[in-house]
Amino acid sequence: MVELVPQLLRQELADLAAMGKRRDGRSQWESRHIELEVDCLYNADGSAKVTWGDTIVYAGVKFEIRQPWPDRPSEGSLMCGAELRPIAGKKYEPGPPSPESIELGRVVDRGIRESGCIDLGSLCVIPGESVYGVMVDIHVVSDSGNIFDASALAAIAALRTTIVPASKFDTGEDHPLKITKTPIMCSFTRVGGRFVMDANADEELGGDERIHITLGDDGHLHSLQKGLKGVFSPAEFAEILEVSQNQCDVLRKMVESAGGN
Amino acid sequence: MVELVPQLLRQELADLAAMGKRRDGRSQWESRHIELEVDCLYNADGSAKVTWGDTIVYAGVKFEIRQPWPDRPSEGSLMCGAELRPIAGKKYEPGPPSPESIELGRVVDRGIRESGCIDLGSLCVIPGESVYGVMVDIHVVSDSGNIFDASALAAIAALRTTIVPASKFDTGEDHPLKITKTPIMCSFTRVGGRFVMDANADEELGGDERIHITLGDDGHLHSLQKGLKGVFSPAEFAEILEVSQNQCDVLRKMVESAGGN
Amino acid sequence: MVELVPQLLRQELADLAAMGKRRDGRSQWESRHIELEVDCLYNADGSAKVTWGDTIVYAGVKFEIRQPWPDRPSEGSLMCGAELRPIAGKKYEPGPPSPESIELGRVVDRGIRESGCIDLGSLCVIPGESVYGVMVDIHVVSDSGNIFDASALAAIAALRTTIVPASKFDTGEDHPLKITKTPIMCSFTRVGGRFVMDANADEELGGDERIHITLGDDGHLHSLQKGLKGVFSPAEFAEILEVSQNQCDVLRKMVESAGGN
Amino acid sequence: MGGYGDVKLLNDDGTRLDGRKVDEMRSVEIKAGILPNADGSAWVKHGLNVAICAVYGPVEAHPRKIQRQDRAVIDVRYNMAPFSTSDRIRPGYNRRSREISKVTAEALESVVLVERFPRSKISVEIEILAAEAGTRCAGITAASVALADAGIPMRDLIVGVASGKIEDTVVLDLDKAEDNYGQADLPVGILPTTGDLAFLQMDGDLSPDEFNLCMEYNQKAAKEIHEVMIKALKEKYEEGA
Amino acid sequence: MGGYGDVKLLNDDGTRLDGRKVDEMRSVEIKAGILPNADGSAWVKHGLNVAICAVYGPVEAHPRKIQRQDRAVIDVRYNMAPFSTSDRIRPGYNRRSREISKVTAEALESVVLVERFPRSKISVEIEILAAEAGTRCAGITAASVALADAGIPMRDLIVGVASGKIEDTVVLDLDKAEDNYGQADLPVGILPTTGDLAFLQMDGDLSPDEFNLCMEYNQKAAKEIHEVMIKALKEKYEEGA
Amino acid sequence: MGGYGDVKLLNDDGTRLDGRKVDEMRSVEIKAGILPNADGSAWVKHGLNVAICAVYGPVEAHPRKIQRQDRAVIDVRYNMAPFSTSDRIRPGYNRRSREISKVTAEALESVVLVERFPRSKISVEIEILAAEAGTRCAGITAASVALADAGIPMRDLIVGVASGKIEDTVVLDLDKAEDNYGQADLPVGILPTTGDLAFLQMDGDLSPDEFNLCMEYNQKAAKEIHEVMIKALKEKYEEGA
Repeated sequence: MVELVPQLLRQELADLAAMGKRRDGRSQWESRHIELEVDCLYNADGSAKVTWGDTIVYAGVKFEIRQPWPDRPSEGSLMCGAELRPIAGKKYEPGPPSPESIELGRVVDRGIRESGCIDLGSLCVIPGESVYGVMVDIHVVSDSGNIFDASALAAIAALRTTIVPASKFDTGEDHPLKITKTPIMCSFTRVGGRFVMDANADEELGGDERIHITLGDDGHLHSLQKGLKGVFSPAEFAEILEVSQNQCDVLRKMVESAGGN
Repeated sequence: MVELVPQLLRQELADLAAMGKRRDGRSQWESRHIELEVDCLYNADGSAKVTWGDTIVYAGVKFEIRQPWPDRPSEGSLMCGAELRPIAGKKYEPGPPSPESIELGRVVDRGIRESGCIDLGSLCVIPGESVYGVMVDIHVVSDSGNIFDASALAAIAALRTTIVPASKFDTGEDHPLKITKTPIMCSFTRVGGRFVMDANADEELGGDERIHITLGDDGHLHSLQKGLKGVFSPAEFAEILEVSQNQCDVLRKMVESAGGN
Repeated sequence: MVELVPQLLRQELADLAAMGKRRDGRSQWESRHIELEVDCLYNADGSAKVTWGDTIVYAGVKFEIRQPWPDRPSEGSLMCGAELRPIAGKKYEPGPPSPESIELGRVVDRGIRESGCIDLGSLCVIPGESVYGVMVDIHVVSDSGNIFDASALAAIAALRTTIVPASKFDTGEDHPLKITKTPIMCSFTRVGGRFVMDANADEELGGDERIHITLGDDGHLHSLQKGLKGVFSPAEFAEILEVSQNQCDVLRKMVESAGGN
Repeated sequence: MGGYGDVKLLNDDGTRLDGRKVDEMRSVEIKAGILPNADGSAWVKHGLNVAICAVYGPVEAHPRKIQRQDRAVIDVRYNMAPFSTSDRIRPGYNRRSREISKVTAEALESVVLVERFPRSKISVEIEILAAEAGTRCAGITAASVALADAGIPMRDLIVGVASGKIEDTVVLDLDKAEDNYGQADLPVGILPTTGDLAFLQMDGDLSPDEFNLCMEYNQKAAKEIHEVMIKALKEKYEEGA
Repeated sequence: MGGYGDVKLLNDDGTRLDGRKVDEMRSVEIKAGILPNADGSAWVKHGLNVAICAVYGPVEAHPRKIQRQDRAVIDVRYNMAPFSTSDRIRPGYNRRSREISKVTAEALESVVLVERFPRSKISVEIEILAAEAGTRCAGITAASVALADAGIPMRDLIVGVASGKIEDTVVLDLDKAEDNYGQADLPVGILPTTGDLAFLQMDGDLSPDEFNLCMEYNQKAAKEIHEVMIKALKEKYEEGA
Repeated sequence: MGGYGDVKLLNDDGTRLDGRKVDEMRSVEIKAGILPNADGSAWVKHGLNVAICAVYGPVEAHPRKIQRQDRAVIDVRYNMAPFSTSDRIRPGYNRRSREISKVTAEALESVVLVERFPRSKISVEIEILAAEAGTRCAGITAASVALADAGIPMRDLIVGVASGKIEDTVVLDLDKAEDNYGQADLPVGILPTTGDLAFLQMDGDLSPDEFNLCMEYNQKAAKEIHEVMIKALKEKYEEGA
């Protein structure tokens, strides 16, 4: 496969970077415009739609009743998964889950899980017998860059507006799912030699490695992931970790003002 | 893939159609010769072999004991599936079920299911605990056109000669499966511009869309399906629906005289 | 695919065979050097590593608790499987289990199972309720010929050093798995027109059919398998059956002296 | 069809549980051009069903063995999102979605001028985000609008619409309860210009007369939905201009 | 082998439960040319087993990476129909059918003059419609007849036949009960002209002497079945003439 | 991370259950060139973890659509043997192994001079034979040594190493119990020459300060492991000379 476009694009992005510029006029640590809509999908127990520049992601929450794991008899479970289907863009092909979609789902999952935002004990119905399984499905319908941050935002926003459909399972009355924290992911991509926040599609095409940081309400790290080809120095990481603290605060406020439990 | 043969064939079929003729001398609403043999497979609880022109289809019925669905505690289940394996003809390839085989199985399934010929309540063993699952497997071993009608005929004929193997499951004595109705499928293919009954292999290769009609004993419609590229007018449909009534009566008598429960 | 190398190799092997020679200097019924190491894998309940010339195979035993089959309420189960993953050599490709790996696992499985070396009744925990399932997984990490004999040797050696992890399942105290017999496989490959014992990679590449013989302690046959293209006469089989008796005795002593239950 | 006659689906005044008349369809909203990456796209809300569709292509078909020398192939994927149904469904295709994808593709092939694009492929991605009976029809409607939005030449649009039978009464456009407990469902794909059909399925029990009344309702509704489709496409092009 | 010695399989007079003598095989019926679409085909009823086989080819092998420059590849699929067994089996291949397909293909390659058809493929489709112990042998017999019916040149036919051991007695051609409760099974594929073997499997427990007796029985039975195979092919060709 | 604080993981004297100090890593043994068939190979025992790795290539990449005109592609398979874990795991890949394979491949691409081998493929097969927390790091270490053993030019080696948090204390190189009941795990792949990172994952809960201490420990341990890697490669080459 000849990849002429990326080579020319890489050169252009490097030239812009040398001048401290980005292709769409943003500054290095500036995100695109983000819109968040919650409770937008009939049949989902919690839902959100994130429009992040030209990237569009839906997240939907569903419940099931299942037996607890033998070693955790009083705990329900949480599972996030992501689908990157061909609707999302020309580069996506039909078939079994790609490594890209698995990575996306697992990185979002770890950020939410490790933040402790859901008390798994609260998902127990009858200890040792039945618990709730919470499934968060992420559906990327338009990938124009930075689907990780958009997906993580959609997932936590959907969870925060989730109603436990207890009456459907004869396990009580419907009630809001208790979410005590708001983990937020902030990702950086090396473009033209330096990291930028919220790379768009062109910057991803002509860029290098990505770093995904998920921070909790107290600024603690809950999940990290480096993807794609490239290396980075500890000093570079220290800088983006600093930057991510601010951005996560901004997004956390957006989620919290979107309403929820 | 160059498809020269179909183009020449299409022209020939159109010329014949203009003269009101078909390639093998049949009239527009004339079926090929059909032979039906029942109770022909050791180990199957009910079986039939249909030889329809050069098309050959087997159907075999097997039972299983299973838990009822929670919302239907006193009902067993019926499932028809079809396999189109490479034995059936040069065009069939090994691999997971093709869309063609799935469509075939599901269209036959709907015709039988919706006719109400099997009282699913009669398949209950112990309400809420165990019911019979009836599996009808269709195995096309030679496809020379119109496998839909041949498969539907084999399926209902096999069911009508089925013995419920209750003793094998310790659920009583073996007894005939109660079948109260005889749904029959009749299919039409657009060949040379007009619809014909029971297209053979050449007519399918050089033809267009197909319409599958399943009728019950009282002439009611139980299943319809249009497949392949092409459109048809309501008037065209009215005509073939009329034609199918007669043909279904003929085939129903053939099934009923083959013996059965 | 042009297979020039095998053709030249076949000629060379035929020339050598005419002189009663083999490429690596061995005689017709001579095996390569074999090393056997047992109890070598942390987390496996029994394990063995066989280094057979340049062929390297690991076998690991694991237990599970499961419900017995309805028709064998007081018996546990034994299952051998083999993986031929790309680590084993250039010719192996990733993907679902190949026919070669399935054949390998099943031939090893039959030899062990049919020898009666494990009393499946001794694997019962609570009749009709729970039994042990014993899984022997064979992992070929270097294929330089004759992986069948190396795998069978690793499997029986691993079983003979297996500790039933009863305490892990709360079903009693850990105790050695009772193995009363030592089935051994001996394989022959037609190379240059005549059969040889323990073909190496070159001899397999330029050879024809293989015959796998598994013998019990009393010299009885427990499993036979002929693989690959070629035919053989009853007289040829009689000769290799005779030869295999000696070789199996040698290998059986090696297994028994490696220690075990 | 469930066909469980003991659930009451008609009110005493002959109206339906949601207040609709027997020949009244659910509300339909359509937007064209909603997905930035796609060559054409559409959003259809039909009752509580939500379908979105992206069209990519025509592009050269590959691998080459799927190419047709004289026309484009149309590759349709109809997929239900895991959260689109009452009980979550596992991601990936099942037998139902494969069948619907096949017959939807064949319907669209009947109206797209595929002979204009030899050796190429047109991908039609239909995603059901919310399902409340009638998703295959919503998907066909969405696909037609998305193909038009992509500028792909078509003989006509296809309108997806269904009628059926509940309590021995023919009704237009079954909702979830009517689908679950009704007696028949007849989803079709109608070419609004000619009234011809490119899509037809049916299950349940219909006499020939009932069938004819269903088709009459379907033809009437197709005209209504067609207007909404045209309006959506116009809005998109006026916006774009 | 089940090897459950407590089930009685021999009568007091030394005959077997179905009345056969120890060296007596079940009845075998064969028809050639039963499938209109195939290049060659056969139907084999061996006891209550029913196997049908279609041969397609030789045709150019594709994709190209499966081609062999100097010979044809033989692609065998041995498959049991879901209704062929006492408990229904799920459609699709399992480990057992993949193994049998592999060794059956290798047996057939040993007799077909594959070097006459470089770069081509011969497909052999074996479908088991009814199973009562001995299906792999019935499949090999059917495949040989179908290949001959297709006019594909072979060194020799292969006859599938088995012997085994029940109640410490060697017997020819185990039926279902004997297979379930017996002590050994030795299915082979014999070239009737030379007595050579192209197929060999065995499981259970056989002393070398018992093995030799099994092989003696197998060789004898192979001659009988061979006559039935030849008769079927003659009937087909006389019909065709 | 399990994060179950009620399991005691530190002794009263501040040492860990296995006697290690907080900044002490498990023992590491490495051998290069252990697989006769591979172009390069390595065996790594890190604590009780055992990883082996084979490298094949560079060879021409096929099918052609995976080729890159300007560089080699690196195809990594990280796989756990069924017997490598406490509970047997089914053969074949799962979501976890696919993710680890992906990010490991991307880390290795960052140091291999892939631009030297356009249109080719380098296969890296990592097999975990025994798992006791830290297998992805052992796999990265093994892969680096195997690539070097294969003579594939690299900017630097990558050392796989992890730190984490137990009982609110940062510790180096978590073992199984510490991983199960601890609070955070930070596995990284470090280039020993520069201290740069080619691999980074983390889950659990770490304050920025705790993160910094983890990284400090990791950098220190990377130097130690690097020496063992170099020693293994030297031994192999002295042996070969």
